[in-house]
Amino acid sequence: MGKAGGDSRALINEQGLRIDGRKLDELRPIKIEVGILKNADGSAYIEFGKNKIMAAVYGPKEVHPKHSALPDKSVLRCRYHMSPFSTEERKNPAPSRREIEISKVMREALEPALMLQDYPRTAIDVFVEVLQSDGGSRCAGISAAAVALADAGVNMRDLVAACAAGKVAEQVVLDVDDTEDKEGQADLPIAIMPNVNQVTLLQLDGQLTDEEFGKAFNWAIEGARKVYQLQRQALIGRYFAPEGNENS
Amino acid sequence: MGKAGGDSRALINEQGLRIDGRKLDELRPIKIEVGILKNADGSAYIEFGKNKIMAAVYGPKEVHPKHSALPDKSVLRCRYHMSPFSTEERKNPAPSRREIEISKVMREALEPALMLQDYPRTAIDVFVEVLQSDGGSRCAGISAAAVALADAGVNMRDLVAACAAGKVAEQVVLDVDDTEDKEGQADLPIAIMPNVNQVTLLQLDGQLTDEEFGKAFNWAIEGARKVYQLQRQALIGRYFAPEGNENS
Amino acid sequence: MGKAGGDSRALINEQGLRIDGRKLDELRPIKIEVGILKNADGSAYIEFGKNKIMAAVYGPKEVHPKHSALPDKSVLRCRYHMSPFSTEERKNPAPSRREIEISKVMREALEPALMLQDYPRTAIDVFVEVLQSDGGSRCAGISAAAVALADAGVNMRDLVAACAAGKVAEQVVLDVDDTEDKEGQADLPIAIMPNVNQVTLLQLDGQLTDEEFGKAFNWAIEGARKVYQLQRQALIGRYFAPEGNENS
Amino acid sequence: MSAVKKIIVIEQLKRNQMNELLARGTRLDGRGMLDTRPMTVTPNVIEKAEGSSRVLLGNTEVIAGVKVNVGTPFPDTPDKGLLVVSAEVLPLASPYAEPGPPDESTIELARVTDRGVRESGMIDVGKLVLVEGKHVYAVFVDVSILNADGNLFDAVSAAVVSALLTAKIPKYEVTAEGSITKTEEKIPLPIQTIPAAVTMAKIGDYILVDPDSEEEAVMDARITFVSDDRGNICAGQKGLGGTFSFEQVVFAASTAKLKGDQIREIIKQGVHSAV
Amino acid sequence: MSAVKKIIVIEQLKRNQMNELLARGTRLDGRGMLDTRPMTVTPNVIEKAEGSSRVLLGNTEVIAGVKVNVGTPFPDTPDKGLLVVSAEVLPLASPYAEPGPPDESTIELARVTDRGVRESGMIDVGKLVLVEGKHVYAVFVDVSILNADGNLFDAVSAAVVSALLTAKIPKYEVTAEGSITKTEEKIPLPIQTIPAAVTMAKIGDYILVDPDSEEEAVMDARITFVSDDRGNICAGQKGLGGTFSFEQVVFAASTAKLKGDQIREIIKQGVHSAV
Amino acid sequence: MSAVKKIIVIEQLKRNQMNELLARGTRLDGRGMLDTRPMTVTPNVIEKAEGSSRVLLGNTEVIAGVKVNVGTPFPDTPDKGLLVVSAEVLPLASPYAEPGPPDESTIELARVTDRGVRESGMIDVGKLVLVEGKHVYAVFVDVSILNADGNLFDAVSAAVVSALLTAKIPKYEVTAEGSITKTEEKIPLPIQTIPAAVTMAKIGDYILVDPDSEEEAVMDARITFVSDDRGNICAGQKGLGGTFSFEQVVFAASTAKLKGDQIREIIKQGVHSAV
Repeated sequence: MGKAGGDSRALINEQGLRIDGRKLDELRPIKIEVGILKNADGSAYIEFGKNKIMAAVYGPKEVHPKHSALPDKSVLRCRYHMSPFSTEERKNPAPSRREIEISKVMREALEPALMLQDYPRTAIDVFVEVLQSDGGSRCAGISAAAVALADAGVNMRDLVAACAAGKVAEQVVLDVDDTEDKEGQADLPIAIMPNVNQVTLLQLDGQLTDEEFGKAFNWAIEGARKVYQLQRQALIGRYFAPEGNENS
Repeated sequence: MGKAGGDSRALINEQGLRIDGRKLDELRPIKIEVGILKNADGSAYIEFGKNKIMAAVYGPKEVHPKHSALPDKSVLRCRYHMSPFSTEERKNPAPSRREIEISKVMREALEPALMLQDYPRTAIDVFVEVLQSDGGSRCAGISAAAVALADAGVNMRDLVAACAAGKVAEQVVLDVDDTEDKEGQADLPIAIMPNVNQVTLLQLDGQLTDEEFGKAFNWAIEGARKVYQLQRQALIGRYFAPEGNENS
Repeated sequence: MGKAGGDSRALINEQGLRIDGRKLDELRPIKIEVGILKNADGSAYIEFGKNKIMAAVYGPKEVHPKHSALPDKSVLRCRYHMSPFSTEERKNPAPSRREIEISKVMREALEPALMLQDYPRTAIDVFVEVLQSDGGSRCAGISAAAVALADAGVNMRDLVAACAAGKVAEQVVLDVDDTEDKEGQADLPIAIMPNVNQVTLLQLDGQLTDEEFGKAFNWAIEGARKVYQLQRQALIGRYFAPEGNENS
Repeated sequence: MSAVKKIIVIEQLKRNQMNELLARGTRLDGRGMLDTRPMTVTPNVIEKAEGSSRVLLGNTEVIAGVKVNVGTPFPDTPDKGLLVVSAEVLPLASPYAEPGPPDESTIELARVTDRGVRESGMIDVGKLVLVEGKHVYAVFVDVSILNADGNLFDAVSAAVVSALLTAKIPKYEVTAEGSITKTEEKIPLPIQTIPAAVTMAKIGDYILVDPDSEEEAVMDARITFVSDDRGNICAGQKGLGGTFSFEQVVFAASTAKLKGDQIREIIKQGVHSAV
Repeated sequence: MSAVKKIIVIEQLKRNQMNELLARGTRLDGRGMLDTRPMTVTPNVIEKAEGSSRVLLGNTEVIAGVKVNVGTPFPDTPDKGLLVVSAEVLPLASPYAEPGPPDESTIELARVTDRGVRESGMIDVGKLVLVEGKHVYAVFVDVSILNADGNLFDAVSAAVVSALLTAKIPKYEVTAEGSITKTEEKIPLPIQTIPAAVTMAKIGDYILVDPDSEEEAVMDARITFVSDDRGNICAGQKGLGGTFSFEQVVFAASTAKLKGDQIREIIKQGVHSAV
Repeated sequence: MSAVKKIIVIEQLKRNQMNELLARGTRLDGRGMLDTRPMTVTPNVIEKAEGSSRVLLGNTEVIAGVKVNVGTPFPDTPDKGLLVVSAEVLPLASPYAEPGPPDESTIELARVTDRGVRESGMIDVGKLVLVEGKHVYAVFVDVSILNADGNLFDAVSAAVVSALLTAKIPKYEVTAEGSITKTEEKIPLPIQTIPAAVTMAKIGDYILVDPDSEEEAVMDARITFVSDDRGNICAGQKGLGGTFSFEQVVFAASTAKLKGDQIREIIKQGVHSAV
């Protein structure tokens, strides 16, 4: 949202199409793969537009130091991190304030879906590595992390699926990419538990009227539901494919 | 003491008055308030010239990590810190070497007055925050911290009162302010326990002959005694005021 | 090796002598002193060309924190550090990546010679301080550290002696100094246990053919053997001198 | 025993009591669900700062200070001044605050406050340029939290906004040779709107405006919306490991606009009384 | 139980089994002593980077990315561009990897990789100068290690080398006023040779090429040699608290040259298939 | 058992013994109350440094080194060169010294030493300016403490002062275009006076000059005064959690001047013998 109310020349053309040719309510191409990292207890890889993101889960496992364990449930820990080559300008590998904030909201977006009380005195580590970044990397990362948690066999109430809507050239759009994020007017990333209709992440940057907010919020929910279908397919493909991989 | 022996044009005028109109042995205006922070176990606020400083005490309390506790007395810990907006140029919030040194001498200035052996295996934390700085902030901070310790009900042998004297335009002066500190010739901050006549802090920057040192040292002691009277009044006002606040 | 294959004007003259007048297979002057630091359990000082390096050993001693102790042997810890005034340009006192790497390979070079299993649940600290640096400071530091370990009375299988060979102006040379290191073509520092003929450190920067590698490796071994004789003399002088210092 | 220590020993008893009260539509301190605590805004408390403000929200106390100097713009926004919001929960503020670099909660607090100011367009950063691509005004707003008794988000936001509203910054000028000099003149910042942050807690199924620290100790989730004075929502943030239903999100957004108008009035009065 | 967790519970049984196998000239996974695991090299996997490559070596997986900008040369080498190699063993890669700044092992890994590239003269840094002493190309190669299953040295080296070989960097130009501008044109880096790193483990008295993580768990010492395509050895590093005999060092150096040629071929094929 | 380890096991016995001795006016090592240990000053021990000095004070051993380059003056002192004193208690120096950034005691040590040099006006920093406001000499004095056996303050101060006295720094010149070049010429620093630090311990009611580490282990408080050669006291610092009576402070200040003259003589002789 570098330019609130800013330059909006070509972001939507006369045919109502966006710079990459998408319709206003169209998602970018999405690909999800499950269980590709050998050492992790669970893992997933997502391509979401130009985002390329790896998620890995270790745990439930022993906690060090011991006094940070909880007697009644597992401690969920999260790290969202960008590889130095993932951005236009090289990113310093030390965690930025942005990465620290996203790590926090990501943890809070995943936590409601996990049966942490089933694993007292343990920790579950979720690591999300952005190998290439585009707009919406936090949503893509959350969606990948939820799949990695399922792949690790952690007990879950529901999956968590995430998607953003926003405002570009005075119009509400679904799934804001990098250019739209920088030159557009608003970005509203959310995460939901799709089967219990609960919001687990919500952030907003940029200006929306009440009406626009309602529309963007509903579009983002519908976008997240589509992401959820792809998450399910990826997990089914992994665990119930005709080739017969191991069952969960 | 940026300019030892340096420029001294207008620091003292023909009438023997200083740039803010004070006489050579006159203190700046001082205001002390007690018990204003709700969460702290004890607190005090001091205005000393343009210094605006808050002091808070937490404890005696449990020590973490446990192995840093002492079997025979309480551990006194001190932090002197300047808010970023407290100085002419914005101050980086990370502790500077100067703040680390002042935190140390402040702890050593307060420690002799405390009955630490009454609280074995505990810690007492003293936090001094400079919201606006002027010359003499360490002295003002120590004086506020001593009042906050009394407000917290920590057993004390005596209060600690602090004041500086110095040398400006070849003359000994009491209570050096910011401009006098920067353009003057010497600064001698001290802290005393006023009822037992002991020095708990002494630092010196800048050049003094034996005679000047003796005069400045005595003036600083007298200044500290005046500060002590204001500390007492503030504590009496807090605990024995006609309006009837809670008694200590 | 700033200039691999680079400028080699005067590094070897027409008489086959090097810039400091040495022959190709000649060591720089070396001086070793034992037991000069009063507080350390063992210490040694080495001058190796212009290198001036102090090594100190503390231990075997208790480990903090306790969980970092090993049940079956002592933990060897090493720090290689350069004083800020030891280099041409002032060196930042914080450990550089280079110093961290050298600390690691130095530890691994000394460890094979030590009977660590004789001291379970303890730590042995080796500190190497470069007071003035010249080419070959890691080799000189290892040689000094081995003597300091012997001075501390740590049980050893053998001493460790170190020396580098290299390539300068297309010729293999022994014991590369600072200028030769910067303007030469290769540097091959090694450390050996001279009585059991084992290599405990080997690094290589710069280009060597098979033949050159073999020659440089053999010269470095012979250089290390000469260093070993000086280490022995220093230890004998310390412990069996006619003046009769304490025996080990 | 201090106020915050009491919070810690909140037991099931109190949690039950809180739920019973909430079922009857009221709160421990007698407030209604959508009532904020009294807020006072006192600008210009730090004379050495270019702008400053002390905000009390119930027992929560914070001071914001503005310092301005000349900096280099980011390469991708050569035509914009710099605005940096930082916060520190001072160890004075609570027995749980530790000295040291800001933790994730304080970073979140500063970044959400920053986004509210930035995305509302409160400051016209396009007017803070001296030489495009080279020299711009750099506006630093630092917040010292002196006493933490719940809802730091709204207190910090109000302090930052009122400090910026009352700031008088040195005017810099470009010399003939292209270097920058500080003049004696003081100018206000280019203000375009007044954003207001409103934070709500979810406890069980109830939404409460402006939670105090006793309520924060038992809340399941937190949601903040910032609105401007032109009817827009311009920043939002959900926090903690609980959830909101879709309806609760929409309710929270519209509540934030209503309550935001009240907070904006308090800020304006505080600023007005200071001039 | 994951692959790496199994390593940890390697007991004397396994160590004995490994020694018996080695005595017969073979290894747990059936390889001969001097056999490497299959290596695949896939360049251009990160489009936003100037160059990139993903390398699989058995189950070890790493990605290297190249970013280029303009920097200031070091005072003692005003006539040379900058080349900086960094690596991070991501916490995704193994249960033993911790988030945070690189530890001594990762620093060693990056520095040995850097020396292999630098000392081989792979990049002609003398051609990366824009204005001597003032402006040079700064080439950053960062490696993210995604899965650690032994021999990171050779996998990281191959990824860095193949990313540099395929990089297309923006061409910068010096303007009339002496400042630097980025053009639209993309150019390759000035490549002079292709270095290849070969790492060997010593277990008991045996020398094994390309140890996997089960072998690394029991190895006594490690030695790496980097060779170029002109018959030179150009970097070396012994690691861990074991030793090598003089003969073993010479054997390892010549083995590294032989196996280095094979790895160089794999890199070339990977790069070729990508163009 | 090393010297410092012995200190730790100093028990009540030793403390009693020390008090008995002090009551008779003498000390464990036979010194009178106001006697310093032997001090030797050896300049020019580090040829690569612009100046250097090794000081032995009893068994305390420190080395100071001076490095000079060109820096930018502070905005509020555009007409003054830079002088930066740092110290590190190397882990070699004592079993209690830890590697890592300086702790509060070492910071205090460096800052008190710095103030003694600075406030005495030892170096005429007004003569270290090349282009006012832009380029000045930056003088770094770093002290490595090799063996710590009490009274680091006086040993470090003497090392810093003697290193500065004997330093020969490169002469820099301003070119016609206004840039700075280093010449081959070496010049001394502009010296105005020779400061000397004298530290005293208070044990019970006794004031002892130059405490060793056994005395430091039982001392109640510490006081340092620095004097110049023109009869001024120019820096002072009380340390530790004990106190001094008003009379003791005045006594300590005048003692420091007397003993400071002796130390100044030792420094002068060390410097003289080196030239």
